[in-house]
Amino acid sequence: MTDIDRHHLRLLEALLFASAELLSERVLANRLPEGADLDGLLTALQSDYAARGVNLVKAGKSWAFRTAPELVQQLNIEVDVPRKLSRAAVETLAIVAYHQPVTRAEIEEVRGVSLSRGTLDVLFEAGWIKPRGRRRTPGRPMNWGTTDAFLDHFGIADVNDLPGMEDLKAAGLLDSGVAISAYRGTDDGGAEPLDPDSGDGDRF
Amino acid sequence: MTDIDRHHLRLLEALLFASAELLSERVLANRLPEGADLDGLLTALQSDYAARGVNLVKAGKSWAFRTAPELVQQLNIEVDVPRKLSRAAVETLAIVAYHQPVTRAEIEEVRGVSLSRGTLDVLFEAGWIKPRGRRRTPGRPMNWGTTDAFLDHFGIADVNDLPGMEDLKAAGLLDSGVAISAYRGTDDGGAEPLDPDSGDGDRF
Amino acid sequence: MAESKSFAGEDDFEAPSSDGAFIVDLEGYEGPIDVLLTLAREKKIDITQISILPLAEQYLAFIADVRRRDLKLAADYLVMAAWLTYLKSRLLLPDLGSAEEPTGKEMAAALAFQLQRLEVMQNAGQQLMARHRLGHDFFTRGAPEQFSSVTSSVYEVSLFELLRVYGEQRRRAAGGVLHIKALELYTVENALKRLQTLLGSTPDWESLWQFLPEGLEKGIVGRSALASTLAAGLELAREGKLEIRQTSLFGPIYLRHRDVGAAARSVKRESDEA
Repeated sequence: MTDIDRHHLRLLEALLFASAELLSERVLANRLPEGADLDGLLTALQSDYAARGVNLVKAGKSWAFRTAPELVQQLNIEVDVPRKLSRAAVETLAIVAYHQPVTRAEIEEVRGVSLSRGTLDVLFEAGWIKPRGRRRTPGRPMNWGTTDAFLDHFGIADVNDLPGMEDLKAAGLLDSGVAISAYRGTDDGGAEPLDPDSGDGDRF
Repeated sequence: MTDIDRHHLRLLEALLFASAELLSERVLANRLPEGADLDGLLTALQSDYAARGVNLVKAGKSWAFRTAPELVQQLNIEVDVPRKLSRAAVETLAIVAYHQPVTRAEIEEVRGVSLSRGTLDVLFEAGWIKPRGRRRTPGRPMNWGTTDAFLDHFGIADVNDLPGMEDLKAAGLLDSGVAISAYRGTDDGGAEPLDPDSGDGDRF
Repeated sequence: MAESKSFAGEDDFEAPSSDGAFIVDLEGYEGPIDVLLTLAREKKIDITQISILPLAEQYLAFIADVRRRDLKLAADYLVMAAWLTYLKSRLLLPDLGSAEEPTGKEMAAALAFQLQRLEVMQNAGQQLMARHRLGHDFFTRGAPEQFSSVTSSVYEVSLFELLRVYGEQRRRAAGGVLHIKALELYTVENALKRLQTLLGSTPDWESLWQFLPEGLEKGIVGRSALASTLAAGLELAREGKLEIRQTSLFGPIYLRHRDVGAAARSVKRESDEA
């Protein structure tokens, strides 16, 4: 490592150490002198701190120093009592995380029930999910995805590192697959007094 | 250094990192497991960080991590606490984002109150809005629109990716009893000029 | 910011009683698929295999039980019941080989897929909540130092805040308008008044169109006026105050006054009351 690199490393370290918030790679690149090898510096810094009480963690395209999770029991730091997330919100968060980008209608299809008002917005307010542009399909529905703050909060470096992601993908459980909605059209509804197609036909 | 010492060092490091204030030696001694050699640990930690971007500094009988002084200048560190944008400014910003290009008079019309001096200035200085030419109407009023810095700050790829009215409603951000507007589909034609969603036909 | 907005995991998901007696309480469920999933777990029914039939029966029994107790049931649950009934019939009847209708096997596979997908997501959600969490298990820098222009602005506003404020602003702006807009629709009360007033001066058959208010815009408001006027006409006909005639299907509708005296009295009473 050259002296210049070492100097860049110190600058990067100071930047990250001073911030409580995540810093995106774009912001870091802007702050470092031109020609600094950000990727290399981040990797070096991360390994410098790997065994320390404070670690450099990655969350998507952002980075931050965080205390090492395994120390928590002995730190006696006052912790927040997390607000309780509703079951619907937990499920929705998981669906957004694993299926992103995902539309509201798709979330509803996976859960098999319509999303009540406030479920998405509580996650949005927490800064865990955000709009991710529109789908290029009829109706141009809004896509939702998770944020770097979500990854940071749960200590995940990258969306692909979500637990079980690989397996779920391989098992085809993250595809839209053939859901029962595919077999709704033929339903003649003779069995039940209630017309199964009353209301939104695209529930399932 | 023994493993126990190393563990104590990590705890000390995490404590100092996570603390909002200087930590006195007395507090540190209380927080560390019994038998920890505080003086030795502090000396070791200080020397670990001596050449880094962040230093462990002592003030009287208290300790804290601080950015290395020679880097402070290069990094342009300010003690400023980020300011809150006034509600009027946030509202104005949102209106510019959704209705752009939009004139001052139109913003006032949407908000229903006149815009106080300085509201547009604040947004302009923050780099979020900019003039977008003049309207070809009497008085040739100035049009305003959002900037790329605006998109950056809010993490949006394109202005058209802002959630539409239906999305806001679905996310619980806009509740309203949908009245006649919900049934307008077939006969509107006369979209209001300030309708943020005019243009993308994804509303109904 | 992140630590003040953190949430606890929901580790106490409502579970059915372990002794096998299914407690009918829809509050605990997140829709029909969730009920099916709970039933499958409860009865150790393998959803990946095609042992869907007993599951369908369980669900139908569950729904019947809920309905027997006269609990209000969301349409979703009934839709699922109808679907499962259909699935049952497809599973029990021999495959007719018709391309039109899905085989029971296909339907069961689709259901199994959906159950499995939801189960996986429910587990993933719980796993997420059980992770080390920022502000709870690990921490940010306690004494951050601020860099100028590290972030692109000195102002703190989140996208959520921006959208929430805009939503509120629109709602405020729309508050009165919605009310006024609702009144744009031509009400049956209006039509009744208008019809009663006009009928006195029209002893001969007149087209329904003649009774519509003038200067109506096209579209929904116009249609509402037409519908309201027809409804008002039917109401008055029921009261014996006018006659309605339509000679052919979709043909024009004509109204005629029936009893001049009665109509006049009615108009008078109306104005007395007003």
